[in-house]
Amino acid sequence: MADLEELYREIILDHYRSPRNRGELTGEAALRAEGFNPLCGDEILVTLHVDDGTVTDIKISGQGCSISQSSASLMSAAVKGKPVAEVRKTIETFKTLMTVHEAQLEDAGDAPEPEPVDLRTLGELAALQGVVKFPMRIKCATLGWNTLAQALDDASL
Amino acid sequence: MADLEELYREIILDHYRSPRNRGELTGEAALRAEGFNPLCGDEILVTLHVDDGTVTDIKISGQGCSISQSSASLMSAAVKGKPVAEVRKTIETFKTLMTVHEAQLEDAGDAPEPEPVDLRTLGELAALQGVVKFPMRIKCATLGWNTLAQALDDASL
Amino acid sequence: MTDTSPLDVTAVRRDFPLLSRESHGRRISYLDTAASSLPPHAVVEAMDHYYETTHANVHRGVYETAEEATRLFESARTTIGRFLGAPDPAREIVFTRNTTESINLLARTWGEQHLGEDDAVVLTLMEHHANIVPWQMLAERTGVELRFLGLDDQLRLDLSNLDELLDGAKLLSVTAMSNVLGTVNAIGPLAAAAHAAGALIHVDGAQAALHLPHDVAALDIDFLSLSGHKMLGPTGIGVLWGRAELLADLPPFLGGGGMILDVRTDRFIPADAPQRFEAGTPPIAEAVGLAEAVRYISGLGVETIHAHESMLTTYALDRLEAAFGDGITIYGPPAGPDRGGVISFELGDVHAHDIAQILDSVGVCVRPGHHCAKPLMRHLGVQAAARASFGPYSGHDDVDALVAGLQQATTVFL
Amino acid sequence: MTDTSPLDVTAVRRDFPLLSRESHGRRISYLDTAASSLPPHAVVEAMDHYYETTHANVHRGVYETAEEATRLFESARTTIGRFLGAPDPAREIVFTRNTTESINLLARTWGEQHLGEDDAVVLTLMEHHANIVPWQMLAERTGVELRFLGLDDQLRLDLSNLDELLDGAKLLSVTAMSNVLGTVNAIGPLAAAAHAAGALIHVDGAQAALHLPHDVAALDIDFLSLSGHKMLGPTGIGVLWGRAELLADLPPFLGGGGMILDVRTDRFIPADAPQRFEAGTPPIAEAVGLAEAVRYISGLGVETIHAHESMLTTYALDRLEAAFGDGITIYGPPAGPDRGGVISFELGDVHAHDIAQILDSVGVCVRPGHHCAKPLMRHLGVQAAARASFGPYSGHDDVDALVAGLQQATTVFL
Ligand SMILES: Cc1ncc(COP(=O)(O)O)c(C=O)c1O
Ligand SMILES: Cc1ncc(COP(=O)(O)O)c(C=O)c1O
Repeated sequence: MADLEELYREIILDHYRSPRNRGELTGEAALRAEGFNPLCGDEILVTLHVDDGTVTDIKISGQGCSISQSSASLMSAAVKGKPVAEVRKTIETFKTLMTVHEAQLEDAGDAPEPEPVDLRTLGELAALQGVVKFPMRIKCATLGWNTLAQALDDASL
Repeated sequence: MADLEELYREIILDHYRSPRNRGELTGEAALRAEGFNPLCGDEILVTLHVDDGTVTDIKISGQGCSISQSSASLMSAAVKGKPVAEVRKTIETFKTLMTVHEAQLEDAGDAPEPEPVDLRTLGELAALQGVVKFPMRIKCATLGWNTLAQALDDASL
Repeated sequence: MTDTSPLDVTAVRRDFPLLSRESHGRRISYLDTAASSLPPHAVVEAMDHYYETTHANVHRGVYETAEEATRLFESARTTIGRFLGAPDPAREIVFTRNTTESINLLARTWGEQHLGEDDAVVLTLMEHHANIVPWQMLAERTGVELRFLGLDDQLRLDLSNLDELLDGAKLLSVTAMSNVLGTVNAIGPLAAAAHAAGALIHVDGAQAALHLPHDVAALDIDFLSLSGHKMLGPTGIGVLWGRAELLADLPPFLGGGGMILDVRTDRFIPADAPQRFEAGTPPIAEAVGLAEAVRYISGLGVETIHAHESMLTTYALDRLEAAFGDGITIYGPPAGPDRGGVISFELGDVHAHDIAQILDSVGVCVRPGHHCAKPLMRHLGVQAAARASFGPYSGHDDVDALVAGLQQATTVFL
Repeated sequence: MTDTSPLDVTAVRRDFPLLSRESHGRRISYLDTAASSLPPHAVVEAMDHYYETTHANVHRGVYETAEEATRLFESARTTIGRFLGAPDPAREIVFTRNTTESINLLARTWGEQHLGEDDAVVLTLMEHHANIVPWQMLAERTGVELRFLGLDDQLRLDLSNLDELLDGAKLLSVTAMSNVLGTVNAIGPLAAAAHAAGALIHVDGAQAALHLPHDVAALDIDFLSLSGHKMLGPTGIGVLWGRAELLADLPPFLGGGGMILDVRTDRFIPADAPQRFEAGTPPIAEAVGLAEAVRYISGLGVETIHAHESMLTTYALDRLEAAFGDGITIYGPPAGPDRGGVISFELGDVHAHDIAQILDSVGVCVRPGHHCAKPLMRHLGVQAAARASFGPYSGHDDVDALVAGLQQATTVFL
């Protein structure tokens, strides 16, 4: 149960109940990407505006569990207003935090350990670290992030 | 080893070493059928003449183990000169002898037992009864017989 | 409160070693039988015994263990065929990997032979992906039309336009029981309707095999697919049953050893059914295990299992209703003889994934997601549902643990 | 006389329970490893442990046993991939039923995508039916031409016209070791020749997996097929390894659950490799067992196994020669590093079937027949041969029992 409380921290439940930046940006200028978690059916749509190398607006829609929804909500708050380069870095940092443990899922364990992540650089996002104890939920937590990366990739940003 | 001696009786080895009615009947009038044992690669060609409802001649060719060869040789000796109706009966009798045990191979054993065969009606063929203790060899023993039946069937005899 | 069951669940559980393990310090409540059932010890032991005393490749050896292995393998065919009421098991039971492969085999052989642009296959909206995607792949290749029978508002098949859909169809392919709704379909009448329309019927028996009596001859069906791991058997084996005269006419599926009469560099001659469809070394130990599973099921009695699970389903539906009222949405027909032991639900705003996670922490195993039935989920308008499903080893205490765990979930997400 | 082996056969045998059984009152001499190897106790135990503590369907459950089952299943992929030297096991190892299915998968996906009337596939005269019939079935559908590399008089591949055959070919599909001749093919140079001609190379590794070191990256091959039951693992599982970028481009093989991203009534979207090729519930326990088999093999060391079997092969060839001289015809290259532990022979006029039967009566297990290599048998001009084949548990005493049994066979058929 202690692990479970780590997973469902108050901040996560808060972002789940009241997701930030909910909705969809339309119009030509909006970048967009859709993400899927085939295992549980979670779907996400990330739309954003990038002006002058900065993410000026971002909206999230779709359906999913508390982890995928709150992670996307936390992500939107973390990247809004940030330069793309910094966003890219945050994505990498977050994914590293998760991948360490994803690797453990697929592996007998003798792969080289990735660099540990300094949690302080993550701010509120650090609340998601409880997820790593639940390997099956990691794909929930990374869904929004992978989708954002996809949107940036598609626009060659 | 006792079972093995039952299998390789002298009469069987004799028919294997010196097969009777070896060869092939050619010409329009000859009935023919080819048989195959896909498990071990045995091949047999049965050709025969039927005149006035009687098997006037029969020849066997092909390759195979001592059981398939001697069984075909014994068969040729048993049916040559016999009326088709009687040949059909001999085929049935022989196959019943073998099927009892073939059924055991495929079965947990609660199928109804077929009628026992009176070995005295089989003459020299009774030498093949040792085969029934070796279920994997039954298909060897019946190969020639099934092929003969096929030739008769094809000619609607 | 706990109606007397025809099964002595405590005794049954002793046969299932996994049930004596703990999970997060709790007794495990395994409520995921619809995904995969647990194997009783006897099944595992039958396979061990095979591996440790008898293992050899089948069909071609004359030495003692190879003969025994062949006999065990072929008698597994007979045992399973008899269990299904197959008239001629030795010619009608094809071993595959799972239900999915069985259906692909059917689509690739019978389907490619018989279905073209002007033909149609009738499926239903409650099918598992295993009974949809192989037909979609066939449709891509041959242009055959796929039609879907809908559902009524109690989530049973809506038969009102069945005859219309069957008009011009060559096959009706339908599940005997929904793995999401628990709906049990009346196969006999469906078979009669299909045949009256000149179509054949294939039954996806994956979900029903453990829980419902089957008799392919009495039901008068043409093909049936099963998975070992959903009927107390091992993984790695499935069955396609087909009427002997139908199988006899089908082209081969996969090519290789065991399915041929002869091979030359420029051609091959296929063997007869069922060997024609079993290319390569078959799942031998798995066949031995599945035969043992079938014996175990017959020992308990499929009718008894069904009665037990029906009672448990009624109990669970009542308790969930009493505990959560309007807060819970349960997808499936009301309790009754055509309601199998599968309960899919949504609980207020708590996502299925979170429900399953919280239940896990108290040892209760349920499955969240789309359950490989996305067309059905779209029809229901749900993205993911939590599903609890029963087996002969499930008891009232498992239902109680489920309800208690769900109560806890609602407090976390209050 | 008995050269010292790098393996302690007595100790190895203790790991194989079947070897302690008797057959017809004799110690069993299992000389049929080329058909199917025996599983060590550790493999059976790993599967038992899985079934009795962990079993659950993979990939979709969040409860503890389902997570553990998924981890075991996916780590089996990694373990097996590493054993093969695969650069990216998680994306490159596809679980199938057996080698036969692996090759059919390749022919159905890559083959249908890339091979048409103007293309050719190069096979060899020593291929198993598993590496012939799937290509013949493909040729029937697409018109692709099949070419066969011949053999030299020592029954090695005749490479003199390799470049000619490869000209215009898109694939060379060749066995790493013949299951009849014991010939070990030099895969590295074949891969280089294929690539130089613009073709890909698929290696049938069924026969070699237990006996020869594999390193797909070092050999620079494109696809590799294996069977669990020929490498001390369970029945019901095989592997197709393919380079990640090649697998990524292939269309799906079978349709169903687990291989999709989304399904609607009118279309589906396939998942990525390797899941795209694993429709339905996979052989989970079997993957766990195969990973354990691979650990067992690595524990002994493939090189060590190879050295042991080489020594035994030399011993057997010498003894057979000494005992029967011109009376025996042995098919295969002379003893040496490119001669694996498979000895097929004819003994005077005694048919292979009778040889095997007589050997059985003294506890010696050999296999008679065409060994699913009819084109090779036609080339050799033999209808059936007896075959003795070795594993890490085979010893000099097995060879001695073989020779003694054969002596007896000659007296029965004098
Ligand atoms: C060289 C070779 N390839 C393929 C196979 C087929 O293996 P499986 O029957 O496991 O598919 C065999 C097994 O006999 C073999 O020896
Ligand atoms: C109704 C139904 N059909 C088919 C399947 C597929 O079974 P398998 O994955 O064993 O092929 C399932 C299993 O989830 C099912 O419930």
